[in-house]
Formats: sequence, structure tokens, C-alpha cells
Amino acid sequence: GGDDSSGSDDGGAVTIWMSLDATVVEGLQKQIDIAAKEAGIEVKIERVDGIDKLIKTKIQAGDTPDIALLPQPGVVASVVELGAAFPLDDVLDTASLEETMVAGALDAGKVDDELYGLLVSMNVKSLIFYPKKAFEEAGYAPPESLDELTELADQIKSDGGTPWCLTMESGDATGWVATDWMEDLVMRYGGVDAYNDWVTHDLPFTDPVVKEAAAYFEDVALTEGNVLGGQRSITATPFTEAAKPMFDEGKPGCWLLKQGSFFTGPDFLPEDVYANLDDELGVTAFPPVEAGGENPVMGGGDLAVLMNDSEDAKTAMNLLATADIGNDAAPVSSFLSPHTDFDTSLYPNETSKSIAQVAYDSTAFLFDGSDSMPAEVGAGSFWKEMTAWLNGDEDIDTALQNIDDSWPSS
Amino acid sequence: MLEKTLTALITVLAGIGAALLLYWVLNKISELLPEKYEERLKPWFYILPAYLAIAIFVIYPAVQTFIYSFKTKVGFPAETWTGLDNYSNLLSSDAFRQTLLNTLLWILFVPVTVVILGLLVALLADRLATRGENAVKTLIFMPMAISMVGAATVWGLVYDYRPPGRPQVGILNGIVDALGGDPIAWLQENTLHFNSFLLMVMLLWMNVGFAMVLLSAAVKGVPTETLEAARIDGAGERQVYFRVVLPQIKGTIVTVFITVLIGVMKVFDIVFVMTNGNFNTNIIGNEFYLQFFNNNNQGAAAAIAVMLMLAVIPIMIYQVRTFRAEEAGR
Amino acid sequence: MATVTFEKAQRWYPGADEPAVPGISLDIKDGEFMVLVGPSGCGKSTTLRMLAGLEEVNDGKIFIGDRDVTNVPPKDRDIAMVFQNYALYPHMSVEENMAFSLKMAKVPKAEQKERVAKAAEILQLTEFLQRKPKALSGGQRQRVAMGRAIVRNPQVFCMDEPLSNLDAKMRVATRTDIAKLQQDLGVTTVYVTHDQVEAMTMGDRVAVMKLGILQQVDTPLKLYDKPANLFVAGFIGSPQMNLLEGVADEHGDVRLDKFTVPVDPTAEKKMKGRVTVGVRPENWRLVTAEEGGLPVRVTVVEELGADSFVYGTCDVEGAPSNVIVRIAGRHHPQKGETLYVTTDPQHVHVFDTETGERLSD
Amino acid sequence: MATVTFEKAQRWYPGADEPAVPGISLDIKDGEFMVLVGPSGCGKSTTLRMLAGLEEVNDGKIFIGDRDVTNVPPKDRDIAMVFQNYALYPHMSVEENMAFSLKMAKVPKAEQKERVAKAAEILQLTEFLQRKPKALSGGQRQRVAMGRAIVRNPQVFCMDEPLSNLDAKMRVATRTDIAKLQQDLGVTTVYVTHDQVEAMTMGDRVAVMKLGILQQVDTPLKLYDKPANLFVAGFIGSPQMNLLEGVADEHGDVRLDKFTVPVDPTAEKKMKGRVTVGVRPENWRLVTAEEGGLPVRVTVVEELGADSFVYGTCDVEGAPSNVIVRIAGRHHPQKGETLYVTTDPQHVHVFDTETGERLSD
Amino acid sequence: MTTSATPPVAEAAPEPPRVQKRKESKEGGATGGAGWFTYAALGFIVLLWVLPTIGILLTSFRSRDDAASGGWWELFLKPSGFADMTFENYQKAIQGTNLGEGFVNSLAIALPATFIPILVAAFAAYAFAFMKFPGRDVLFVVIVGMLVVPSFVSFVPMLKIYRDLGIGGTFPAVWLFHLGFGMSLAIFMIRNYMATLPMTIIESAKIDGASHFQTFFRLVLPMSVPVLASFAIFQFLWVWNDLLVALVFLGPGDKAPMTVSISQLLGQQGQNQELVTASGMFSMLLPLIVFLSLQRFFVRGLTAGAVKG
Ligand SMILES: Nc1ncnc2c1ncn2[C@@H]1O[C@H](COP(=O)(O)OP(=O)(O)OP(=O)(O)O)[C@@H](O)[C@H]1O
Ligand SMILES: Nc1ncnc2c1ncn2[C@@H]1O[C@H](COP(=O)(O)OP(=O)(O)OP(=O)(O)O)[C@@H](O)[C@H]1O
Ligand SMILES: [Mg+2]
Ligand SMILES: [Mg+2]
Repeated sequence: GGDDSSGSDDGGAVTIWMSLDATVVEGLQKQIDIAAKEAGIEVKIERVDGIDKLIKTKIQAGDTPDIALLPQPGVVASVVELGAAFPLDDVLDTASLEETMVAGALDAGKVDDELYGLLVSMNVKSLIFYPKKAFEEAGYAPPESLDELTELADQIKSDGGTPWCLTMESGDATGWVATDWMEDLVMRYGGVDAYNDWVTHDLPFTDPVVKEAAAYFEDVALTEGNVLGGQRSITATPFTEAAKPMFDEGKPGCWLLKQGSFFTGPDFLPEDVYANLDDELGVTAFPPVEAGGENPVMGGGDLAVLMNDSEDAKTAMNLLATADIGNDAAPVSSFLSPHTDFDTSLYPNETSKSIAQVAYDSTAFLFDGSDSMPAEVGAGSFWKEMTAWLNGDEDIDTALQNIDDSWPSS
Repeated sequence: MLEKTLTALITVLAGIGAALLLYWVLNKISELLPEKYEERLKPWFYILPAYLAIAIFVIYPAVQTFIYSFKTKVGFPAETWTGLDNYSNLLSSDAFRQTLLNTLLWILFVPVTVVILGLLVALLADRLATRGENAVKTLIFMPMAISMVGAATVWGLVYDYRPPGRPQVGILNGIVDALGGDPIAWLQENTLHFNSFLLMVMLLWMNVGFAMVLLSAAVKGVPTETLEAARIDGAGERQVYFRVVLPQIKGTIVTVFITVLIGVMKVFDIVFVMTNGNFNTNIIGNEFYLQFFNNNNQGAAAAIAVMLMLAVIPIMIYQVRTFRAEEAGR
Repeated sequence: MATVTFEKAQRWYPGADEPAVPGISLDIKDGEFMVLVGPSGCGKSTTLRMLAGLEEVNDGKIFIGDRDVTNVPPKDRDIAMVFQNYALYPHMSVEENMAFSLKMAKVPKAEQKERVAKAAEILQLTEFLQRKPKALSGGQRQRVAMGRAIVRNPQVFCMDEPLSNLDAKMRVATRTDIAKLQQDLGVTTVYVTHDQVEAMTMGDRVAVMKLGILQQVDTPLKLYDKPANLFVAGFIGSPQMNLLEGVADEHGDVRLDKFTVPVDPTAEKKMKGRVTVGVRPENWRLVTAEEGGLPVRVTVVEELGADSFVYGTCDVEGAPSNVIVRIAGRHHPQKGETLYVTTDPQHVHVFDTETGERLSD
Repeated sequence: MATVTFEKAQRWYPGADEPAVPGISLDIKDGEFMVLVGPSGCGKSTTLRMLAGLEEVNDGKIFIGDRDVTNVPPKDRDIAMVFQNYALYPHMSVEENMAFSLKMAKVPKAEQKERVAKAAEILQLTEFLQRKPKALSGGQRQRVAMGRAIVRNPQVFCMDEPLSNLDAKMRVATRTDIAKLQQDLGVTTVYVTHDQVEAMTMGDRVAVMKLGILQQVDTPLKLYDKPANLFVAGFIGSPQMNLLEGVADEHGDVRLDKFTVPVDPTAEKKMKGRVTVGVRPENWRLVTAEEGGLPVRVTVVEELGADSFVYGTCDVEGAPSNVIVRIAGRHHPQKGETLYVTTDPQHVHVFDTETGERLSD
Repeated sequence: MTTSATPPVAEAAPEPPRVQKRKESKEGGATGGAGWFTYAALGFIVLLWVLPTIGILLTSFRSRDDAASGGWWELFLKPSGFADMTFENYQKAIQGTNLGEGFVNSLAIALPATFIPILVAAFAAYAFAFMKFPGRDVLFVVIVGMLVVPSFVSFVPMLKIYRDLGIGGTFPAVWLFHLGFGMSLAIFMIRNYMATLPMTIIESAKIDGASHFQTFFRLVLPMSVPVLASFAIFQFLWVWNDLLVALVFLGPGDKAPMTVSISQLLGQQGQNQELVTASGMFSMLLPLIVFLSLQRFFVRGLTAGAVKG
């Protein structure tokens, strides 16, 4: 089982832990079984919930899997800090990976310039969804720039609609939807470098760039009539419900939804929409500041970390680095491969293909910033303060100041 | 499958058998000792396994926690001593003070209410015929049987909010809707800590069953003759309860109260799954959990734990007192 | 203040094979002191508890005064009760225990204190008023139970062996106090006791029960002098009456082997066949062997100080192996000696052996 | 099987103002039947519980045989005890209750059954063997408590008022059975009772306690005839001895106002100043007014069947307002009448009023 | 002195009871029966208590879309909705997880983790309640204080110890953990209950020659049944519903209990939420059965008739 202590070089199975959806896990296991057989090893994938928390406990106890797929660079950094991970630079053929993977994907797994986490599965967050049929009927076009986006929203409003589907209640994680907005906006207003500085706190939360981004978001979220249900609804309505009003009978309850690629799954869409995904759901990239300008894409994913330097584990790591590994997972789930040479025909529908294409075409793939920040901020104050701000308990300046203050000193 | 069930069953029996055997052996050992030592050592043998378990699983980590509370970067290679920093950082933070205040509200409201409701159900159900009593108690108990995830879902369906005009899924907003009002974002409504109280209601819902079970057992243990005597003495049912039953189950009431109180001090899951402390609902247990698991800040977490331990000292003193009084009266 | 009437009141404990009290009918007059006696387990406590409303009456009725209380809850019956097992409130001090009913009746504080103090004085509990029952001796607890009843001024007193754990001296004193209190207040009282002296001295009337059934209800002396049946005869009086089985002969005498028991003329007519004659230990006269007494070989002599009881065996057929003779003072025979005793006709009780019914007047 | 020795054994309940038993010293011989009597709360149960090992001995020692058991746990003392409050095992049937100690002693099943059956028979519990204590009457519970002790064959029996809730008839029967059992087994027995008859008839010796202090330990008759002090005199005998306060005059007589009490010559020499003379109720003789007896105006007459007690007042200074006279049979005076009574020197007990000590022989 | 009118001599044989067993009010009932207040108050509380649960119960039979499109109470407003109810959620939940195995694992974890602590705690509670030894009060009070320590502070040290002992990832590891963490509360509750038992009964057993061992098993345990049953219920529940400890000490795999396998159903972004309702309902069944079956141990008058006074 997954309890085998690390460092066991005996011929036992290589264990891999991941928190990916069950269907993905199944698909990956299928592929890896084939590949592993060839390589003469045995690999066992276990799905664990909340691996980001569990792994730290397990490390301190010295009881880890051979490879763990961690959903956040921040966690990878902690694991490295705890001395539980092995660098991958010598294990993998980084040079060729650099070429075949989405631009910047390898950077996401680097800690102090050494590669520790290999992106295995990816999701794309810089997306705007819309109700395709109604959208086209109304004669709207996907926006090419942020200003166009504002104009589109105003247009919808003047047509008597509500532009934004913005909901973000998520139990213990309420707030992450807002951080995604902030990240997308910061990378657009500040560019890749400013974004990376911001993630490492070399650029404070109180920086004008961040404020500029926040101002745009404030405009979207808090302008009267912009959001379905008004301000209160943003933090109170489950994020899972966001897409449904778009497909209200007659007229969409709201028209625009900024969400990640996973939102194409059956859990977030009405059944009949999911059944006709390509016809019903429109998707476009979150636009750059200027039309045609630098358009990085923000996303997330699961980073494979090597926690045992046995040969078998290394072999398994190499298997995970191949593009084919997703061959079985992609057709049945929302799995997106970070490898540009992945056979896109395997994606189950056009929507997925176009989403993947957004990433493959992007100038840079930037990892979800809040996932890279220290947990106190990325999964703590950033969420909380955004929530408090959107909920009307604080103004944006206080919120940003508070986040900045909460950054751990060391 | 069958094999697995069998092995499980065998291990179960073996485990229990082993525990029994342990005591039997301990007992035998003490009996083999000279009489003088036997009486002296036996109590120790009886509490030894229990205390060993507590020492290893609770006391040792608690002591470790105490030590960690003066350190930072606990668990990392960079672990260092920081003196009282963890404490001063916490206490100087506004958010933490709010958290303490919220926790205090919980402490003031929940244990008392749980005990009162549990007692009410225990007493009233006691008056029903056995079948009715069992039915009522089962229904009240039911929430205890639900896992935390389940409970979160249950109460999600109570407090749920959908934007105005959309179909409401939560019962409360369903009612508001039916009355023609605008839906209310219940868990966001923090005037007078309203949302904290809504979360407390969840804890009540889950804990009253606990209090009821124990109190019901105690109510049934009250000697019937004393109730009869009170009735003969002209006491009405209410007086029988307040003057005869309650004083006699005071011990259990205190036990339940303390248990719930301490439970409330460290409760985190409700707040964690419902709001994660947003909207000014944070409480100390949740903060602890966050620092511990989310923030990887075991030092701060430990400092919080130490404060909790300090907070139970009055309870411990109270226990010593009752202990002594009890002993004198036996 | 009220009469008490049982009308075929029945109590059948759930799960029991037969009723503890199959149906008791008893009239107790206003202010009367009724003593209930009977062997252990005969249903005395059950009867009392029915009256108090603590046991459901499965059948029949109970009246206090003219009021049918069969279904009235205990608290509305205005009854004070001393429980056989005390039933003290463990969490209250002696004083609170005694004052509880007064508190319930909203008696003013000052009066409560006074009445409790008075009762405590009678029961010699004054110095224990602040103690909890746990720290009392058995007899002290019983006195608290007693005190709880006597502070009140109810319609009916029910007392279930209230003095059984007290020493003789205190028992005599308390007995007198209760009797006096009862007379002063004129409260109808039902009193269960095993003490023959209490039964004989306290009761206006005594009811003798056996297996839940009333055997005789009468004044103490009547019970002693004219027990209605064999059971009562054997039960009342301690040591018990000597009961000898004999045959009624044609001369109106009762013959036990060679010994002839002199019988009162009134009984003579009714006697037929096998009868049982009863003689109380104090009614034997010592005679010489020649005078033809019943020969008794002494086995045990119990010396009580004032007088002695001689237990002997007699080989006469029909006589029980144990014959008890009371002998005044200290001049008693030695173990192994043989006494000859006889009695006088007016002291002989005659019963039908089969039905147990009394035949003599 | 073993002697029992108390050596200044003291018990001071935690929190109490004074010791319940300040220090008792008592030797009980092997096989002896020792009865403990005394007013309620005087420390009888405490003494018994110390012997059984249930109360800590705060000072002094207790021996069973030659063994110092002061710190021996109860289970190793081999004592059987009847608790004053029964202490039955509520979840066990009567049979299991009685068999418990045998089971603990690993007595074979068959023998257990047999011994329980025998005890149940003696105590007339056979039909209740399968019941739980809560479905028993008070007396039946007490008998179970008794049964639990008598199935055993211990070194010492401790019995704390084991018969107080039984009716007279059963009490006599059980009393005899216990006495017999004790004799057969020869088990040293300490027996607490409030029943004068039990005390007088069962005990080889009787120990009288007061406030935790032994007053006199002697054979029953000695106690009755020669009480060592005023307390014992008043305590032993029921109704109690008449105690009259008088002044010893120079002729060796005791004068109460006009009435002169005849006094035994042995006492005459020791008397001085204020003395108290005691006369038992049965030792009064009725005399005529002219003969110069003590005038007693009858207030209450208690008729017990066999004889009567006359309670009267006498106006003579020094005499208690209540004088009790036992009168044989039914020929008793009426209320309001005045009797004249006197007694004989050999029946007069003389005590020092102040110290309470006995002066007469 | 008048002779009473009561018929002397044995009365006619006891009449056969006219009413054999009239409806007996609750045996030994503490109270005089239930009045309107009782029914009203209880009805109200029970309604409040079950309402949320009814919601989840009904929702568990609704498809995701249905559940999102309107409250469960609408089923009652237009009962046609009942026809749309489906077992799909249950099917999915059962298929998605290896439920049978999870169930057996849960049992294998919960049973020893319930009974062993009770036994161990009962022994200690007995010592605290009925034995005298130096330091007793302090030791007991420490137990009370330890109630406040949350279980997760022990995860890391215990995992280390387990690793050294080589029992990491096994059932005993989880049993021991629950043993350690259930212990404080168990001792606290059981001792406080035992302290209310009549002391003379224990004394009586000593006199009857029972050792502590025997007194414990034959007297104290049977008389403590209500508290033991209570604690058994609680401990069973806690272990049964525990996710954290199982996850940390067993992890996923062939030893995972139901809670862990159910948690695996859920997607990272909250997918499959509707299965929670079904699996939640499902996992409630056994605890409820346990509760129902242990309810008969909550009886009145366990010590009735034991002592007088
Ligand atoms: N637990 C206790 N704490 C304090 N005082 C006590 C305790 N138990 C008994 N006493 C006191 O000690 C004295 C002796 O009690 P004990 O029970 O020995 O009396 P007793 O002679 O058996 O009386 P009784 O005949 O009424 O049973 C009494 O005055 C009683 O009040
Ligand atoms: N709860 C009960 N369930 C079944 N039978 C009972 C119950 N209580 C008493 N009994 C039986 O009913 C009969 C009468 O009991 P009751 O207590 O009235 O006797 P009692 O006359 O008071 O005896 P005692 O003098 O011994 O107190 C007894 O045989 C007893 O065993
Ligand atoms: Mg009785
Ligand atoms: Mg006593």
C-alpha cells in the first residue's frame, strides 16, 4: 500500500500519490501500467484527498510515497525545504522537455532554479465562458482586450442583461475565485516579470500594478448591476453554481464567467448543456490589456515530485514525463496535458481542444500565483481579504495592506 | 472479501482478548506480590495501560507542543528558538483578538445551551412510553451519526444562498422567499455575530444528542424512591425536576458541561467547512488548524494550543474541588 | 380529618405471577390510628403505597374522605409518608429534607424553621440538622424519614415501619410522641409495624394481613383475646401462642393423647372432629405430675430479665414439638427437667383445624 | 474459630468534629456470640465496619485471632457481614446474591446450590430465589442480606441489625436459627441489635455502648441484674427501669420526700449524698396506702395481652414524673386511680447521681 | 370498644383479577406521564432537529440538476416531483468506491477502537473511583486537562513512533491512536459515573471475598452499563466518522475505511458533491443501528433495591 516507507530499494511497487479526480487517476494508471511493464517496474497510483496537507505530515513522520503529485508550487517548495524531494535535473531530460512542454511549464516546478516538480496535468484558468447560442444570437463577440471586455459588459447591461456570473463561496476555500482574477489581471497589467516578483513578494501587494489590477476587478465585481445577485451574492453563492444561470430558459441570467478549464465538467453545467458542450458553451481566452498584446496564460496543475531516489522511482518519474501518459485520461476527463506534442484529438470535445490550445498558444504559462505564495498568504490572507473586500467588510486598500502584512517575515 | 471480514473479526477478538489478558496478567502479578505491596501496587496496575496510552498519545505530544510554542519553523531544518514571539505575534494581531472574542462567545453560548437542551429532551422523553422515548431520542441523536462532511452538506442546504430571483435551495431562504423577502446571505451576516451563532446552531445540533444520551442515563439512575417521596411531599412535576432530579444528577451535568466546553474550545471543523473563519466567524480551534496544517506554522499553532491548555486550568481546579468534596461524602 | 376507604383495591406488580394484594377492603375512621401487621412480604407496604398513590391500583378504588383518589396523583392527596427504605433526598441536609414538604406548601420560612426544629427535638436530631444523610447512622436516617412526615399536618399519615432501627428506649419515647402527635392533630394514620408492642399499644385498631388478604381488623386486645383464626392467633403475641392439635371428644373436651385440654363451654358445642387449641405462653400453670398436666421437657430457657420463657418439647401427639411457657422471674427449671403444665378453660382458644376458624367464643 | 480483639481502635470520620468511636477496646472469645447494643448513633455500625475493614482505623489496632488485621483488606479477613442497609447486588437475583461469596471462594457449583438452598429455606426465601432485589419487600430484602452471610462459613460473623424488618414470628424463628447455626459452626459473632429480646436471648455477652464508648460488657443477665451505671440501667430493659433521685440518709436508707426506698445492705455503706435508685417495672409490689408505698396516679395503661404496663405520675420530689409499673394479666387499675407501690431491697439498684456509678452490689 | 364490621376470618379465595394487566404506565416511571407540554415541546424540538436531515435525505434521491433547481421542500408542494427521485446518487456512490471493502475496513477499525478503550478506561476509572493511592487526584485532573489537546498534534510524533515500531499503516496503529485519544474522555466520563454507585455494594463485595478484579467485572461493570453503552456509542461514532486519523495513519489503499474512500469520490474542485448526500446517508445507517441496539441499556433503576436509606 501507500504506507511503504521511502528509501526502500527493493523491487516493490513505486507508489504515486495524487489528488486528481478519480477518472484521471484511473486513466493515468492504465497508461502507466503499460509503460511500467515495459520498463520492468511496478507502479501503483493512489488517490488521496488533500495531499497538500497530508504530505507535510507524512514527511515529518518519514513516511512518504515515492512520487507525489502536488497541486501547488508552494507545497513543492515546502517539501524541498523539508529536504524530502530530489532534484529532477539529472533525472529527466530537461532540455527536450523544455521544448515540448507549454512555455514556462517547467519554471513552475523550480525551486531556487532547480527543477523539483514536473507538471503532469494542467488546467487553464485564463478563460471566459459564455452561453454560446444566446451570445451569438445577441450578436456579441468575444472581447480582444480588457477594455473591450468592459464595453461588452456595458453593452449587456444596456441590453437589459446582467453581464457577470461571479460566485465564489467555496466552504473552507472561499476566496480563491477572486485570487484567480487578481492573478490574471496582475500578469496582464504588470507583465510576466512583475507577476513573478509579485508571487515572490518582491513586488508588494500595495504596488500600483496590483492596485491597478484590483481597480479593474472592483469595477467588474462591485459596479451596480454587473454581477448577478449583486455584491452580496458574490461571496455567498457557491462557485459551483456560477455557470447555471447562463443557461436559463429564455434569457441568460448572466453572460460571462471567468473560470478554469475544469468548469467544463458535468458537475458545473446543466445536464443538457454538458451533453451538447460544443454547441452550448462558448469559451475564449481572458483578453490581454491591449488587443493582440502579450497574453500570458494563467493556470494550475499537478507537479510530480520525486521523494525517493531509487532507480525504480526515477524510472517512474520518466514515465510521468512522457506526453503519452495522458492518453487514457484525456478522453474521459477534463485532463489537459502540458505537453504541446500531446495528441489533441484525444480530448473529448472541441471545447477541451480549444482550451488546450489557449495554453499551447500562450506566450507564457504562469502558474496560479496564490498556489505559489506561502500558504499563509496564498491559501490564507489572500483568500480571506479578498472575501472581506468583496463582501463589503473592508475597502480594497485595507485588504491589500493586510495581505502584504501577513507575508511571513523570513 | 469473506476472508478479509474473517481476519478483521479475528483481529478484533484478538485485540480485545489481548487487552483482557494484559489486565489478567497484571492482576496476577500483583496478587503474587506480598500482601503489603499488592494493595499498594494494584491501583497502579489498573491505571497503567490507560495512563501509558495517554502519556504516549497525548501528554508527550502536549509537552512537545509546549516546547514548539517557543520555536519557529518547527519541523523544518531551519527550526529555531524564538522565545515568546509566537505568543506576542498572535496576541498583538487584531484578527486573533477577534478570534478569541468569537471563541468566548462560543464558550458562553454552546455548552450551556447544549446541556439545557439535552436535559430537556432527556427529561421530557423520559415521560413518554418506551417506544416514543426511543424514537425521540434516536431522532435527536441522529445528527451525531452524520460525518462532518455530511453535516456541512446538511447545513449547506439550510443556510444556502442563491442570488435573488433564482430558485432558492436552502430552507431558510426558501421560507424568506415564500414570505416575499429578499434572500439573506446567512453566513455573511455578521452584525452582532449573527453568523457565528448560526454556526453554533450546527454544533448544538450535533452535540445535543451527546448530552442527551449521558443525561438520560443519569436521569434514569435517580432513585425512584426520592421522586416518590417528593411527590408525597407535595412537589409538582416541575419541582420534582428542579429540586430532586437535577441536584442528584448534578455530577453528570457537570461532566457533560465540561466535556462540551472543552470540545467547544477546540472545535474547528464546523467553522472550517462552513466559512473557514471568513466573515468574522473565526474561532481559536480553526485558527489552530489553519496554522498547523495550512500555514505550516507549528510554532504559532503550538502557542495557541498552550493558551488552550492554560484556559482549562480553572476547570481542572474545579474538578479537584469536587473531587475532594465527593471523597469526603462517600 | 378524613376517613380512608379501600374498596377491593388490587395491586398486581407487572410481571408477577399473582397479585401482591388481590383486593383489600378496609374502612379507617376519621382520626383513627390503624396499625397494619402481617408477615414479611404480605403486602403491607404495597397497601400503604397504593393509598399514597405510588402504586397503580389495578382494580377497585380508594377513597380519602368522600373523594375517590384512585387516580389522583400523590401530591394532591395530602398524605405524609415514612418510607420503609427512608427515601431521603441525598443532596439535602437533614433540615432541608424535613423542610421540603413545607417549602412545597409555601409555608413561611419562619414557621418552617420552627416546625422542623420541633420535630428534630422530638427525634433527637437537633445536632444533625446540617448533615447530609450519608453521614448519618442507620437509626438517624430513619428518624429523618420520620421527621419528614411529622413536620406536616396532612390528612393521612402513612408510616412504614418507622421505628424499626431505633433502640428500645428511643422507640418507646418516639412511640409515645407519635401517639400524642396523632391524637393532638387527629390525623388518620396507617401504621405498619413488626413490633408487637407497637401494634398493641399504638393502634386504635389493628389489621392483620396474610398474603395480601385481611385476616382480622379489630382492637388490639380483641385480637389478642379473640383471634379470629389460627393465623391471627399464631401471629399476634410473642412468643407465639402454643397451638396444639387434638380431637374433640363427645364430652366437649379436647384430647391430646392422654392430656385433656379444658375448653370453654361456648366452644364445646361447635367443636367436631379435629380441632386446634391455642394457649398463650403466659396462660400455662405449673402443676405437679400427679395433677395430670401436659408434660414438657425443657430444652431452652430464655431469660429476659423480668421473666423467662421456657421452651420445651412434649411427646404428646398433636402438640407441637415446641411448647412455650412463660415463667415469672428467675425461678425457672433447668434444661432437661420435665414440667407439667395445664391451663384454664377461659384461656383456651379453639379453632377448626381445617378452616382455621375460631370456634370458641 | 478465632478471637476478636479491639485495641483502642478509633474511627474519626473525615470532617466530623469528634471521633465516632474514640477508642474501643474489647476482647471477644473464640466462638463467642457478642451482642452490641446502644442508642442510635452511638457507633455500633462503625465498630462493626472497622472490624470488617470497611472503615479505616485511625488509631489503635484490631486483631482476629493472633493476626493484626488493622491494615488487612476486607476480602482477606474472612468475615461475613450483614449490612444495616442490606447492600444487595441490584443486578443479581436473590440466588446469585447469596451465592456470590461462595463463587468468589470457588466453592463447587453443586455445593453452592445446596448451601444457598438451605439458607433460603431457613429464611423462607425459596420462592423468591429468582427475583431481583427491587421486586422484594423490605423484609425480604433484609432476609437476602442475612442469607448472604449465613451461606458462608467465615471466621467472624458481623451482623448489623439483621432482623429489624422482620415480623415477630419470623424474627423468633430466625433468631433461633441463627443461634443454632452459630453454635454449630462455632463462629465468633458480633451482632448489633436494638431488640432487647434479641440482646438478652442471643448473646453470650452483651456490650453496651454510648457515644462510642463501651459502658459495660457482660452476660445478659448480669447486665439486667447489675447494670454498671445509670446509663446501662436505663438502657437495658423495656420499658426502662424507674430511676428515682433521692438522698441517702444516715440510716442507710434512701429518702424521696416522704417515701423511703429500702436498700440492700451492700449499697448502704457506699451511699453518700445524692443517689439515684432504680427499680424495674416488674419489681414493684402493689401495697395499700397505709403500708406507705409510693403513690402513683395512673395516666396510661398499656395492655400487651400477657400483662400491662401502668404509666403513672407521682408527685414525690425526686421521682420522675413517669413511673412505670408492670401488672400481671388484665386486672389493672383505671386511669386516674392512685396506686401505692413499693419494692424489696434486693430489687433496688443504687447509683451515684453524679458519676452514675453503681453503688449497690 | 366496638368490634369492627370487617368480616373476620379468611375471605373468599382471591377473586381472579378482573383486569388481568391494565395498561401499566411505564414501569417505575420517573414521572407521572406525559402532558400536552411534553408533547408540544418534544414535537417542536424533534421537528427542528430532523428538518435539516430530511432535507439531505430527500436531496440524496434527487439528481444534481433537480437539487439545484429548487429546494427539497418543493417535493411536498408538487408531489409529482417524487416521481423523479432516483437512486442514481447511491448507485454512483457505491460503484465509485469499493464500498464493501471500505465497510469491512471501517468495522475492523471501529470495533477494536471502541471496545479496547472502553475496557482499558473502565479499569482506570475503577481505580480512580474505588481505590486509594497517592497522587490519584493529580493524575485524574491531568486527564481532564488533556481533553483539550487536539488529536492532530500527535500525528507527527506518533507516525515516527509507529515507523520505528514497524506498525505504520496497519490497523493496530489506528486502534492505538484512537485508544490514546479516546482514553481521557472515557476515563473522565466513566469515573464520574462510577462515583455515583452506592459504595456499600462495593464494600459488600469486598466482604464477600471478591478481589478488585472480580468486583470490577461482576459488580461495577454491570452497574455501569449505561455509561459504558453511552461511551461505546460515542467512540464508535467518532471512529466510524473519522477521516483525518484514518487518512494519516492508513492512507488510501486496501485498508482504507469508508470515510477515506468516500472522500476520494470528491473532486478537487468540489465535483461529485451530490454523492456526499447519498454516502452520508449510507454511512449513517450503522451508527444508528448501534444506537438503537444499545438503547436498551439505558434502563431505570439499575441500582434499585440495593440499599436502604
Ligand atoms: N460518614 C460519616 N461521616 C460523619 N459522621 C458519620 C458518618 N457515618 C456515621 N457518622 C456518625 O457517627 C456516629 C456513629 O455512627 P454509627 O453508624 O456507627 O451508629 P450506630 O451505632 O450504628 O447507630 P444506629 O443504631 O442508628 O445504626 C453517628 O453519630 C453518625 O452520625
Ligand atoms: N416491584 C415488585 N415487583 C414484583 N413483586 C413485588 C414488587 N414489590 C414487592 N413485590 C412483592 O409483593 C409482595 C408484597 O410486598 P410488600 O412490600 O407490600 O410487603 P410488606 O408486607 O411490606 O413486607 P415487609 O414487611 O417485608 O416490608 C412481596 O411478596 C414482594 O415480594
Ligand atoms: Mg414493607
Ligand atoms: Mg448502625
